[in-house]
Amino acid sequence: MYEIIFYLTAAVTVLAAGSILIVRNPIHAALYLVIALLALALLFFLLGAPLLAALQVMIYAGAIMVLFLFLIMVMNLRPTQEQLPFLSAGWKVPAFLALILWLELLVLFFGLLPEPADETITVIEPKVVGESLFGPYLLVVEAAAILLLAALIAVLYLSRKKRL
Amino acid sequence: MNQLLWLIPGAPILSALIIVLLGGFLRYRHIAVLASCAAAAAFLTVLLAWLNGAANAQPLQQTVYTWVAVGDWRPTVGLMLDRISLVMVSVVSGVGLLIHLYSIAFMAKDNDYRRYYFFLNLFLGGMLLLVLADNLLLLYLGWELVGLCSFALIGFWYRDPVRASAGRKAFITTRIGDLSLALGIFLLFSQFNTLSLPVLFDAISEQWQPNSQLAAITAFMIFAGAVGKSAQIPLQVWLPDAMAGPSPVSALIHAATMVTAGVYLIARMHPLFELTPLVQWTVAAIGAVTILYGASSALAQNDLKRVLAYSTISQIGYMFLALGCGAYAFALFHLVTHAFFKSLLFLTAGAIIQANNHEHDIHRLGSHGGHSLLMHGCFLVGAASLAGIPVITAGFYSKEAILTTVWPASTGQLLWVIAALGTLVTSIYIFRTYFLLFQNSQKAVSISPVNRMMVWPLFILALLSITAGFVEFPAGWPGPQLWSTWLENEFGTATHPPLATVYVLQLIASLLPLLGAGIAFLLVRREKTGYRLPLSDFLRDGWKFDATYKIVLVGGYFRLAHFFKLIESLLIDAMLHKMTRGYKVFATYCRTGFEYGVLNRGLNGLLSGLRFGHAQLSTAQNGLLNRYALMICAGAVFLLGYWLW
Amino acid sequence: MIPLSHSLIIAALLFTLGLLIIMLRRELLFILMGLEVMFNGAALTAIAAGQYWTNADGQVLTIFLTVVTAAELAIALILVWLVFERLNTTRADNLKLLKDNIDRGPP
Amino acid sequence: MTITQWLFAFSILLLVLLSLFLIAAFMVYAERRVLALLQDRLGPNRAGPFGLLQPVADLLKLITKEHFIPPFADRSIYTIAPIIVPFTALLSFAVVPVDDDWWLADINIALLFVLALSSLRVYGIMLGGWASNSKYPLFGGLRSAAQMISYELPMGLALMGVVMLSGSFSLVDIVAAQSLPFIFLQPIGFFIFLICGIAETNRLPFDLPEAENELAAGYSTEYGGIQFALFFLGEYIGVLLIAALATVLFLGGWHGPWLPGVCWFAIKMLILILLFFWLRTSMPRLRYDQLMSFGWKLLLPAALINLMITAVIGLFWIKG
Repeated sequence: MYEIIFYLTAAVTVLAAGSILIVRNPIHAALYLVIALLALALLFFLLGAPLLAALQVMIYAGAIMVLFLFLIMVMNLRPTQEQLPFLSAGWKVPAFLALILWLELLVLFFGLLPEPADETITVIEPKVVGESLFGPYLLVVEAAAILLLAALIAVLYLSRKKRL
Repeated sequence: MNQLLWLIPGAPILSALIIVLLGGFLRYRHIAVLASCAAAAAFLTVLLAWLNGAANAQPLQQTVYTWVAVGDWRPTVGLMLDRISLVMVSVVSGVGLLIHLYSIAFMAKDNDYRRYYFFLNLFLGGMLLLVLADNLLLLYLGWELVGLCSFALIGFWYRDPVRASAGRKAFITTRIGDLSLALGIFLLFSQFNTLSLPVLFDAISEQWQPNSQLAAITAFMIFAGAVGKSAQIPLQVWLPDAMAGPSPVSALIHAATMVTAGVYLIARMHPLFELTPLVQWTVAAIGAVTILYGASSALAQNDLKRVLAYSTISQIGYMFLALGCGAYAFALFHLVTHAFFKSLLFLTAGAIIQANNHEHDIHRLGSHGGHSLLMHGCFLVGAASLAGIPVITAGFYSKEAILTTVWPASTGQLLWVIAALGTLVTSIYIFRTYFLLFQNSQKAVSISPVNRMMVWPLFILALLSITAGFVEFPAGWPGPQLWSTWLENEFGTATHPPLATVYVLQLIASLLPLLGAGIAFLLVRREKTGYRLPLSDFLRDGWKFDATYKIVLVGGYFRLAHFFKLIESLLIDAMLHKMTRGYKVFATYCRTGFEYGVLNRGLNGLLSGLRFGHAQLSTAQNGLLNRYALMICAGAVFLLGYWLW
Repeated sequence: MIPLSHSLIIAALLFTLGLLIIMLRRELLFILMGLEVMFNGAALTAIAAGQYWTNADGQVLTIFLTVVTAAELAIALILVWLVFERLNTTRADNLKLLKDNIDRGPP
Repeated sequence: MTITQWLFAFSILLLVLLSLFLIAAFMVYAERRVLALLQDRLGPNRAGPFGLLQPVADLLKLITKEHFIPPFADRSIYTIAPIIVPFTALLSFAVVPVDDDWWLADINIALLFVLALSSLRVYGIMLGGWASNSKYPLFGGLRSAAQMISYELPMGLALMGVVMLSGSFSLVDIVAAQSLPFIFLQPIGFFIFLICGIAETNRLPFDLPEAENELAAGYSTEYGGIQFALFFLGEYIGVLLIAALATVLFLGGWHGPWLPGVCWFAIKMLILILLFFWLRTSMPRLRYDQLMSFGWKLLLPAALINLMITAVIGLFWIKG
């Protein structure tokens, strides 16, 4: 049961991500991405990271992708006239390269990892993550905060009507 | 004491942070005092370390922070204070403190003081981090930090496009060296899986055979990094232009501390270099060539600060020469004395230039800011020390030590001759400058007097330029040799030739500066009557290195692309069409389909090859995002494949 | 239950898919989406590896990844908007004002 | 699990779903009656005794209407969008504890789950507005997106105060921790949550996405029949959810003397729902820039300060 859900979700994730490659309408692409992200959140949950699953939905799907959609709506982009990748001539080389890269990654992963002895999923509680965040990684949290602030200021500056 | 170690780089960095974050609330005076206090805190901590016996005990160590722990790889912010770094830390923090004090008065009229002090403090912190780091990763961080600060301070008056481009030039030129250093570090990491210096040294001496190829490559990579930072041939072109920055910056970064980082790096990595005599010899050879290059170029300069810049290049050449001959202790010794007398010269020059309303030409500098005698004295002390006037100056002792140890090295006689020639030329150019500056000092009235605050650092530095040499008397002299015995544990003793030879060499070497001063006196006299040195244009432009680089490197790429394009169009238009047509006619005439196919296809293949070359070169920057992504992907595929395979 | 390698295969697949999107699509927004997919492939790797060693670090890393993505996307989106405002297009192919023109010779 | 257990679970789920739909439907009726009462008129009173069958009549009317998709709309998204709104709200009810041991699921990230789902809600409205492919719905969708992003932030921050006090994300644990209802410990948090909740459900005074006199009917302009009903129902289930959450998080959930827990829960919710009705009659709609600056310049700092004070007090008082 558990495995079925996992592999189904994984298939949904990959298919949805793959759909971005072939759709014309940016809104549809964004929605496929949202689906992929939601499925990924479920994968996180199944892998035993409930906090990250919730954060994935809240931040990625709930905030970032809404921004994305918002922008597309404001620009009122209609389906692109661009030739779909599979119709245009130059899709073979990138696809081939990507395939090779994937295979190489697989070789890399399988070369590096011994299969674990016990394969039970341990759920890592939000509390543990929080303690790790505000314990050894406190400095990085601060840095992330500064990064966000910097991004905020940058966006405010860029979106002003009259720039310096 | 171990727990206080973080304070040495930490105090300047913290103060830099305060200045950049809260500086808007502070006045000039507060910022300047805060920055100076931070430098003083670092210096006092170093003093404390001395008092607590850092000089003779085990190295002090402190692990401040662990970046991340992945398996057994844990890069740390770990500090280590052994004798090598103690030397560097003392010089950097001491000279840094003096220059901070000097800057208080020097920068008082500049509006961008906040940026200035931020970068000055950040630089000090980065430099201290560099020399204290106990692993190469942190060292590299400090290395980049000082590079960044150097860039920002050279282009400090960035509204002048020349100065801004000087900053960029310095950054880009040193970046070539930095890249090489990074590659060297990667190599070391890939071989030993660690970057911690003590562990690395043990591993190097255990696992690598002397003269092994890998060791040579790694040592060469690191050496190239040092070359970039220390402005040696062929990456020296940035330093003369770096004089666009404020004078205290030139004194601190481009004379006393940052440019010597390369010397420190090689001294620090000496177990690696000792494995590869070839690279060691290269270090010495580059050093020797640079001595001549810098000294001869300085001879023809008219800009006071450029004289000093070329002089710095040449003096660091001495350090490299010493490093290449295995006399690490003497390289550091010269580094110390050079830091004193060169910053003295720079600060004096800065004061004089400021007093003359930012006039740089030595022929026209006349006013000495109301402290004529003092300026005169300081510059004379600095010049004498730089030239190495025997017995009384610090420069003599350090240079003498280097010259003596060069002799027994491989091809040492040749190197010695070059270095001795360098000594002569050094003496000529610096006394030429001195005579031009001070012989007719009454010709201009003082425009703005030199601030009293700027005088004290000069005074201290002048004192040090005289006395710092007395810790190490030359071989065979009846004086103490504290320096080399103190650093014996780190480097081992340097060899020197038999005493009889030593005395002869020393006699020659100590007569050369005096001779040089005499020649300079005559030269200045003739120069006043309009005489110019032969080749002076060539020398003034620093052996035309800039122009050559521009033609060879920048032009080369474009030339190549042009070449492909030209050949393609030439072949298509002029020859190939006709030729193909001719062959076609010929082929149809002969009715031999075989030839038609072979020739046509062959030529077409050649053609498309050329066209491909042109297209690839010219589309390397075609601005197409997808193409860039494709290239990145291809690179990733290739590298990963190579690595896996 | 689920072997680590399977998660990693999916992660690698997501990563390469994202890369493929970046390489093939010509609209800036699609390229950004490809970037997102790549980020998420990396995030899945981190989480799967973190669970494998029962270590919270993987999740922490993913949180930082999310933060970085958020910052990056905020700026990227506003830039896309500015480009759209200025040039009235979001096709990446039209944005090559900075390309080097070899016919002009060395700078 | 055996078949019987599955069947049992499904029937329970079905029951909960049905009852939620029913409650929401009768809320519509109740609101109309209360509004009429407050405005001194009668309201719907013809269908059945006191007009109690009015929701049934409405439902019949909406179902029997033609299922119409405008030719210029994006068909698939147009169809999916209305389903998202009630769906996300209904899902959230899975983690709301009604009584001591009455809940469908107790997951340790329940609060985050609710927040995540409420952040997904915006998709329904945004996409509905966009897929209609006409002017006013698009504006409605854009407005709601901006509004929901802006108000989600203070809402989440206000809830973190509760999390700090109870030390858990699980709603069951949060209720259990409230021997003293958190409204006394977190009054600012409660108000911020309530205001944001109203904004999230697009009710007056924050109903700019569907403002009748500016945007026709906002995102739902092009919708009709059962799809319109879904939007409509979604809004009311959202109100129900906010009331339930406020009860659970701030008012002590099922805690209360004498009466059984469910009754207390229902009473508290009822009071909150009446409050929502009352607000609708008496508050004017905000202007859009007022809405934005209210959210970013007042609610967000207030929520942050509230969080900081809670953290400081919690650190020194509760621990030390």
